[in-house]
Amino acid sequence: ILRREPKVDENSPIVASFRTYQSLMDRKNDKFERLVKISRDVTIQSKRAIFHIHRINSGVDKTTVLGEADEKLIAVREKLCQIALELQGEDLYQYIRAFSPGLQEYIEAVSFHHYCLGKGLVSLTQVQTDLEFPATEKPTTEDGECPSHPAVTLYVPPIEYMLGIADFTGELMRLCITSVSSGDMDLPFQLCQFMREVYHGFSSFSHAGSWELSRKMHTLRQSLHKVENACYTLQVRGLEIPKHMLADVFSSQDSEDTGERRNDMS
Amino acid sequence: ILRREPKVDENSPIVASFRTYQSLMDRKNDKFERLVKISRDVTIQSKRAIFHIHRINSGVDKTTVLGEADEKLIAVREKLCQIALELQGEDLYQYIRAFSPGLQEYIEAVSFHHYCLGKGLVSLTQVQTDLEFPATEKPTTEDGECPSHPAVTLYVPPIEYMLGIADFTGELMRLCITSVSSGDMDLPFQLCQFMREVYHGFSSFSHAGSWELSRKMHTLRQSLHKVENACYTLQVRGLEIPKHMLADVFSSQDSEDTGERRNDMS
Amino acid sequence: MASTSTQETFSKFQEYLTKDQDIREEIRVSVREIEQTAREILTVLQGVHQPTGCKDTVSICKRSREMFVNIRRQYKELAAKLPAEQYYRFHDHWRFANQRCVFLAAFLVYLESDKLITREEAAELLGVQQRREDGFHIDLDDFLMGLLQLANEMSRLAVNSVTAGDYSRPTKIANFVAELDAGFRLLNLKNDALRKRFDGLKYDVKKIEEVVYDVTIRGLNPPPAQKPEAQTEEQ
Amino acid sequence: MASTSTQETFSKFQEYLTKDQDIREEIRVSVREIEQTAREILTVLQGVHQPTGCKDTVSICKRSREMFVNIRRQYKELAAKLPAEQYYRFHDHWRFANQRCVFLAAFLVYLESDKLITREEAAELLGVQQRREDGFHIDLDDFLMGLLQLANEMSRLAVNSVTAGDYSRPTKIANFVAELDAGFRLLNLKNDALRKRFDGLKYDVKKIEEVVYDVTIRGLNPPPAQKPEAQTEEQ
Amino acid sequence: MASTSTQETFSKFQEYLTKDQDIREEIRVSVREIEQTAREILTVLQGVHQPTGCKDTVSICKRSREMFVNIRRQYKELAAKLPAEQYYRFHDHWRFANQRCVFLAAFLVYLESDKLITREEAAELLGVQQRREDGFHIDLDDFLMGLLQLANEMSRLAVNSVTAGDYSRPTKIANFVAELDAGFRLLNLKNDALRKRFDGLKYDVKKIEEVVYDVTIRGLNPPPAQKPEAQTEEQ
Amino acid sequence: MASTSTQETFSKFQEYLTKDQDIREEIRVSVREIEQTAREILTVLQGVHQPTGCKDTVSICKRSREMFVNIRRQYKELAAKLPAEQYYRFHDHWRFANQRCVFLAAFLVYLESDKLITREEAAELLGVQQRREDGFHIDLDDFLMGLLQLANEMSRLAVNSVTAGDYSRPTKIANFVAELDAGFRLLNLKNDALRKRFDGLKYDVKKIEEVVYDVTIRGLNPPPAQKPEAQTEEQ
Amino acid sequence: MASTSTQETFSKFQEYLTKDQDIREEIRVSVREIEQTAREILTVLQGVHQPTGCKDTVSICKRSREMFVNIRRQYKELAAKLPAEQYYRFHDHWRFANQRCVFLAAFLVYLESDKLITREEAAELLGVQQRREDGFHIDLDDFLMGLLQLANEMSRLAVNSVTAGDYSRPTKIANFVAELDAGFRLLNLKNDALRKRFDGLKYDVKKIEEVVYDVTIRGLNPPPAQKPEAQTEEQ
Amino acid sequence: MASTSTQETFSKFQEYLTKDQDIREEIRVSVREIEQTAREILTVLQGVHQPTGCKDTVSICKRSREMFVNIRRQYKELAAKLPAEQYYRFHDHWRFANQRCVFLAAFLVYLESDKLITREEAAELLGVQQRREDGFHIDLDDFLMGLLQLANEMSRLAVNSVTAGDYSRPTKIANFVAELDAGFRLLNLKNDALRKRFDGLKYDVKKIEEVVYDVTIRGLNPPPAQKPEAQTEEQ
Ligand SMILES: [Mn+2]
Ligand SMILES: [Mn+2]
Repeated sequence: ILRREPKVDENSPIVASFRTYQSLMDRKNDKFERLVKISRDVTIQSKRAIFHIHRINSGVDKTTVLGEADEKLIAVREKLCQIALELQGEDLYQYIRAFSPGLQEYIEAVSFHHYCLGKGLVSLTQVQTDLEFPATEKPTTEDGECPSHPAVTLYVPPIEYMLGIADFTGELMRLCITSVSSGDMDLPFQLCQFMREVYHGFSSFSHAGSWELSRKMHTLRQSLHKVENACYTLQVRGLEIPKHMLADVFSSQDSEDTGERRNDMS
Repeated sequence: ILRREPKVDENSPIVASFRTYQSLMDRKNDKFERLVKISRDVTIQSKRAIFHIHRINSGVDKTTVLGEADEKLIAVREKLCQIALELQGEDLYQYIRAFSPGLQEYIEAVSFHHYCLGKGLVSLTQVQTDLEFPATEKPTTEDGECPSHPAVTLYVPPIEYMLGIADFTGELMRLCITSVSSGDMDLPFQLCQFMREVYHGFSSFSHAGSWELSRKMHTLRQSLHKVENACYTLQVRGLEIPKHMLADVFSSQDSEDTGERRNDMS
Repeated sequence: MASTSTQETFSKFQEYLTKDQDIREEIRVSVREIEQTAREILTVLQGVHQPTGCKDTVSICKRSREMFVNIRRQYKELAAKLPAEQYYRFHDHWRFANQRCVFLAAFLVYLESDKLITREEAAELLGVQQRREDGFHIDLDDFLMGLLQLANEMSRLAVNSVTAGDYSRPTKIANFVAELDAGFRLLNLKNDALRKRFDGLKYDVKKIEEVVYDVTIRGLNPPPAQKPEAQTEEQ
Repeated sequence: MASTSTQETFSKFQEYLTKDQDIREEIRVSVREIEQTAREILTVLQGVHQPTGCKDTVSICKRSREMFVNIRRQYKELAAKLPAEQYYRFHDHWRFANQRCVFLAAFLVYLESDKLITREEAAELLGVQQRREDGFHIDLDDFLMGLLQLANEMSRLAVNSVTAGDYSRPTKIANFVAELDAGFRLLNLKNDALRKRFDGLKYDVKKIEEVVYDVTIRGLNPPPAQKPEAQTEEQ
Repeated sequence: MASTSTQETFSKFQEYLTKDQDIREEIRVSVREIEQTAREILTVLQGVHQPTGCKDTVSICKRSREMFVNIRRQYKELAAKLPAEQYYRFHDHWRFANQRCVFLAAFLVYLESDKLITREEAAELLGVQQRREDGFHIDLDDFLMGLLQLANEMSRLAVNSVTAGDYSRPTKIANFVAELDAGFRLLNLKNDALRKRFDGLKYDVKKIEEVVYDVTIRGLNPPPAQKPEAQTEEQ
Repeated sequence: MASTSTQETFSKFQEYLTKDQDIREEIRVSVREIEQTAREILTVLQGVHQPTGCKDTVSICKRSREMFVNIRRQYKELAAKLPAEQYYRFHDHWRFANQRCVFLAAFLVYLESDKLITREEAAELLGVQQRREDGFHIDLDDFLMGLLQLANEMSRLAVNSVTAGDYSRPTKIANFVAELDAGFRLLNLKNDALRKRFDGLKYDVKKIEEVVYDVTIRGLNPPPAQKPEAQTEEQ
Repeated sequence: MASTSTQETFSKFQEYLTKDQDIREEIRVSVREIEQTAREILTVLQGVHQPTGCKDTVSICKRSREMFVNIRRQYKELAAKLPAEQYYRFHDHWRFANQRCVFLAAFLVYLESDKLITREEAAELLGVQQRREDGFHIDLDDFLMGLLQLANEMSRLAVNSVTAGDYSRPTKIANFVAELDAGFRLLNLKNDALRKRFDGLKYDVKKIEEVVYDVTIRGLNPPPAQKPEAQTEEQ
Repeated sequence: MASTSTQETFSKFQEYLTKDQDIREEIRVSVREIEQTAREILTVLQGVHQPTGCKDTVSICKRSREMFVNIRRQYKELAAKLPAEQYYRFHDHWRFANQRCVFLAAFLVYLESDKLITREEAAELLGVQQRREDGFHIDLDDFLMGLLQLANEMSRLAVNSVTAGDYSRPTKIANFVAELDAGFRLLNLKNDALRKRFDGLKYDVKKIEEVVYDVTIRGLNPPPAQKPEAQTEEQ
């Protein structure tokens, strides 16, 4: 074997071009890493917002809870703004795998919040509008995380929106079971009806293209069954006693307890 | 179904205790997240150090390259110091899954560096010593990442060390193939011998307890076969011409090219 | 064949592995004993689901509380086998046993006092440390898993109490589990085993509420004003 | 059944999906055509491995260069089907075709000039944009994958050149590929497909060096002083 | 490079492959259309789960029966694309669509008549042949899979009927599914997908029995005196 | 190519392999027959879930007990095909059939006598040996799996008894299954399929308790005064 | 339980299933026999890799050609078991056997004549129909898979020819496989098993080229002046 | 809760289970020891891959043969722990250890004598019975797996022998492995692990043939004139 001296020298055009490739590649990988990190934060914070919203059934004032959740979502949007800034002038699909989990969890949280405010299914347009960030003139002095930046928008691919919505129905199911046990007579039926709508919506298109969609469709179907079973139980249990007697039971129960009657959610 | 008012009130001892649980849990999860992020940085930076070391075969001065790699490893250790600080007073095994990938990649890099310096297999003791961080008096002004801190040590679980060593042999294999093509007559055989030592070391204990170990043992076996095949080729090709003629071929080749004779690595 | 230093490295590692396996083997033995005692305690405590369980509650609690002496001894033995500060290294070995023992302790405490066990009480009853820093303790997640198992057992108890003719217990259980539920909702859970188990809590709450409903519409539960007394009677 | 707004949401999404599938279908058709042309060009270029390939290099290059007209037209058609700034949304559809076409272009350029193709030259030859910002371009990873395919082909060419009696080409190839290797070593690769393929480059380099060795020990390669001339002769 | 004869041979192969791919593409298009219609029919049929579903059953059946006109047309088109007697060569393309369509047809027939669809009725409703020998038919395994899907839907219907206030339907469903279960138990199934799905049938049976139980224990279903007669009629 | 001795050696191996495959084929045939009879017996026994099942229990038991004659014959045939003492070599072939047959035997014995089948009774009913040493027997794990299948069937029976208007059976079932549960809790199970199935037992227990609850709260079951006696009778 | 009509229907289904399983069992037996003969033929053909293989080629071919009589008989038997035109229903049963037999036939034809087998020759040698319409045939994909197996065997033969001292065979093999490669490159393969196997062809080509190289650089092959003529002869 | 008789029955079951678990624990200990010794023997035998391995073969064989004393003792101990004739009940525990030990024994026998180990020799070397009927033996499938592991080691040995300067060994290895291959081809293997491993054998054969090729083309192996005779002797 010949002892061959490597031909590398910095003046070689090949080396020069690979130096360019190196910096391009490092730039891309670094950006990807930064996006992954922000996305993890988005996921955690969104999850916490969802948990917070679930507290509306535990006697705390609903408006307060939803207001607090809204603040949490505003904080999440600050992180999403960072993502949008990183993606300025980029092809967002190049980095989608980095921030998709966070974005989906945010959509789940925001649609849950929206629904609990009584506004039904949040539209993609609405989600999109929330992610248009106007330019800021001065650096935010408080935490320095969002210094002055131009107007940016985080574009939400429809498929990410839909995957977030699918997850959102899981939270609806949880809300339904909770509301059954807290004695709400109407909300479970409302939720059941809404979930059927979403289910039929999901049934109306082919999931052939997306493994993720068909997996989530499966979960959605199970959630719907749980909700239908809960409504069934409500119905069946409620039938052993005439309606007016039932009302009596409720009102007596109400007065015996704190006397405060919880509002419906929608 | 009875409309039952939730019993939550902030004075309830149950709620009070769950408030404690909440903060404990959030503290743990936040720490876990921080460790995951630092670990990702450690992984990337260690990988870059490894790539850098591989440049020793491309004609750049070996001492320079290894010196540069050492600087990169020092930077990695700063990150590892952050991990150690996070783990102060903790049971490190509680968070091992968060930083294990980074730690293993670092061990891979450091053992590669150590071997290329001609010092053989780095010992766990040596690795451990490098991760004892003395107290710093003043904040490091430059990047502010490592402000003043007490003396801390990042304990390296032996299993993590061994998994890092297993990965390191993959880099040795790459180095061997490269050195064959750059005409080095001795290094491949040295590497082969060293890899056999490591392979026999790995063969001497049971991997029954660790799925990860037996998977890496499989890779190690494949790497060893590649190295043995490379040595075989060297041997077989070298046999068609008497040794002294071969020497002539080399020397003429050397003088025709840059005239600089590369040092062996070990 | 191998250079001395390489050989040394591997033989030291071999030593480490052997020691590791020995510790694990000893831990497994200890944990198996704890599980055995836990099953025995469970069998005693299951007595409360029997038609006569209500009346026997006091004696059932007494018997099972005595059996916790064994649990404490066994946990002491287990803790002694453990290297300092390495609880989580072997966590998987006792995770389920700990959850189960917390459940048993919480069940006992509830039956005795209608109260939720605290981490301190659980630690004392099981003979383990309260804080990680002090040694063998109960991981928070495992403690909470134990409480969720309790909620599930409570829903069974509500059902069986009615079968046994005790119409006041379901309401008390309902209040207790509702509080537990509210507590859990304060937590920010990850998508892990605990979250999944917590989702099941909703069904326990629901089941218990249904029992209370059944009792109420039939006018079987004692008038609310009398509730405190009813509780006193039973204890 | 469904409320109007919910229905609207889903029908809009259905529209989106349909459109998406239509675009993908059109892209698939275009890519298949590109692949077909690529296979044809490859068949022509493979001629250089034949015993007579050395002498025919010029004509082979000429013929295949002409065939790139089709590739350019097909890429233009493909690019036209693409919504702006959504290259990576459909990346998987043309990833392999692009790598293959870069390889072919690089192979052609090498045969013509003994030089490594630049990204600019590749873009021009394939009729795509040089920069992502300007539209349909070649992703850097795919470009590099194409170059690694070239290195593999080079090792075959070194072997077949000798078989065909051309003893000077292997040395030139060796120098070329060594430079390429040095270039790649400057990169910080992740543990991905590119890294795996790059690991294969070492074997190509090794194979080529072995050919050079075989030629050298038999004194078959032209004296080094004459190398520049030898190159001139062949071109 | 290829000799003329080899080239010719392979060109013929390519012709064959192209034809094969073309057929597959056409089949895919047809199957996609069938699936789309099937989804639309399903959406209509799912209406019976709605609170008003009971009263609307007749109109729901009417509407979906009309939609089967499209299914029949689409199956005709699909069958026309198929080379004579190559059903199983392309079986995987339409396996799931066929199962789904059998399920829909069986669901419709049940809603209309409380009866189990026969293979003949299914063939007629879908516009396919009854026997393999005559052309495009429904494979028996796929037919049976469709029936098992029906059983699953039945358990959902039993639940939702009660929610909607129809307390007699669950009993009828229970009888129907018990018959189906007994029928399947006559079969000696291989250890395949069908067997696995059949193992799931017992959960459907159980669920429906529990619904009947819930209705019965509350005295909600029609007086038991009439049940024996009803059964006699059906058996 | 192979030397004569190697060839001879391998020919002997082939003989051995052929014999092994032949035995396995024969075993498969026998097991399939057992499964067929088992399905038929199951169909008969399922009659007890019917509205009229309560009254027919005696005749159902009689008919299915007669069918066990076939099972016994088929097990005899299977045992005869087995080389002496190689039960566990082919265990996987009949594992599930054995579990199923134990379940059927246990179901029958329960229906006849409200008692838990013993291993001896099961062996006798199936026509197999009681002890491993004596030949073809039922592996303990498989026997226990059969009992767990019975518990599951019991929960169905409790539900359907109520539907059929028999309000006393659930209480008897509850006692029976509670005993079974307590029995299983004595066992120190490994973390295997049996353990997993045992974990499911608690759902059956719970379901049955809920049925008893439903019956009790509606005052449908016999007066509690009679319960203690009933228990005495059964034990 | 099942109504008479449902029972009847399912009994008919069972008949159908039994028949299906019987056919499959018979097919399995036939295919196993074909595989056995195929292994025997392979053992004979492997003789050409032996040091003396070159000289024995003629006798090896003769012996193995005779053995194809059995293959033809066995294929006849298999075809006879097949219901008319249901080839693809059972395709998976014989897919691999067919590929293997095509490979053997192609290997034999190459050894005899240095030529690529045609589909017609293969059909004749195996005793199957040439066209799908006429009955049991070899699916094109399977035929092509057989050819790719041949290419792999060729690379082994090139190596072993040299070991045995035959330095001219590798060049002939190189030409043959290059032609095969060019032929395959005409095909527009789907992304399936065939495509994956075709991707492996390039390693065979490369290996053979390296053998030719080794022979050439050592001046072991016949003088190059004769090569052009040799090519002419072969084409 | 459990009635006395049920409790008794289950206590007996627990005894049985405990005994079973104890035996398994003891078996595990024994097998672990065998595996440890096997690893030590392997380390010694691997010495033949070292540059000096060729010369040291005799001493390496001597040392490892002595170590088989331990293996025999350990197998004796293992066999003693086993209830009569329950080999297959615990087969999974020692399956891999047995395969490994057969491989080691076969490796040793080959190094000593260039011959294939027989089942009898293996049984003797490992201290187990030759026939299943006589007690603890080596299952045929495991024996064959051991031989296939040997073939893989042989290909490594061929490579390393050349590196160590022994150019005659590869040819002997090639003959040996070709025989083994022919032997295996006589077997009608099921589609299981053994079959899969056998499919890998061809890569070993190929690798070894390539080593022989490399040595031959460089004229490094002993003069071919002697080969035919050597072959004659062996066949
Ligand atoms: Mn969620
Ligand atoms: Mn690495």
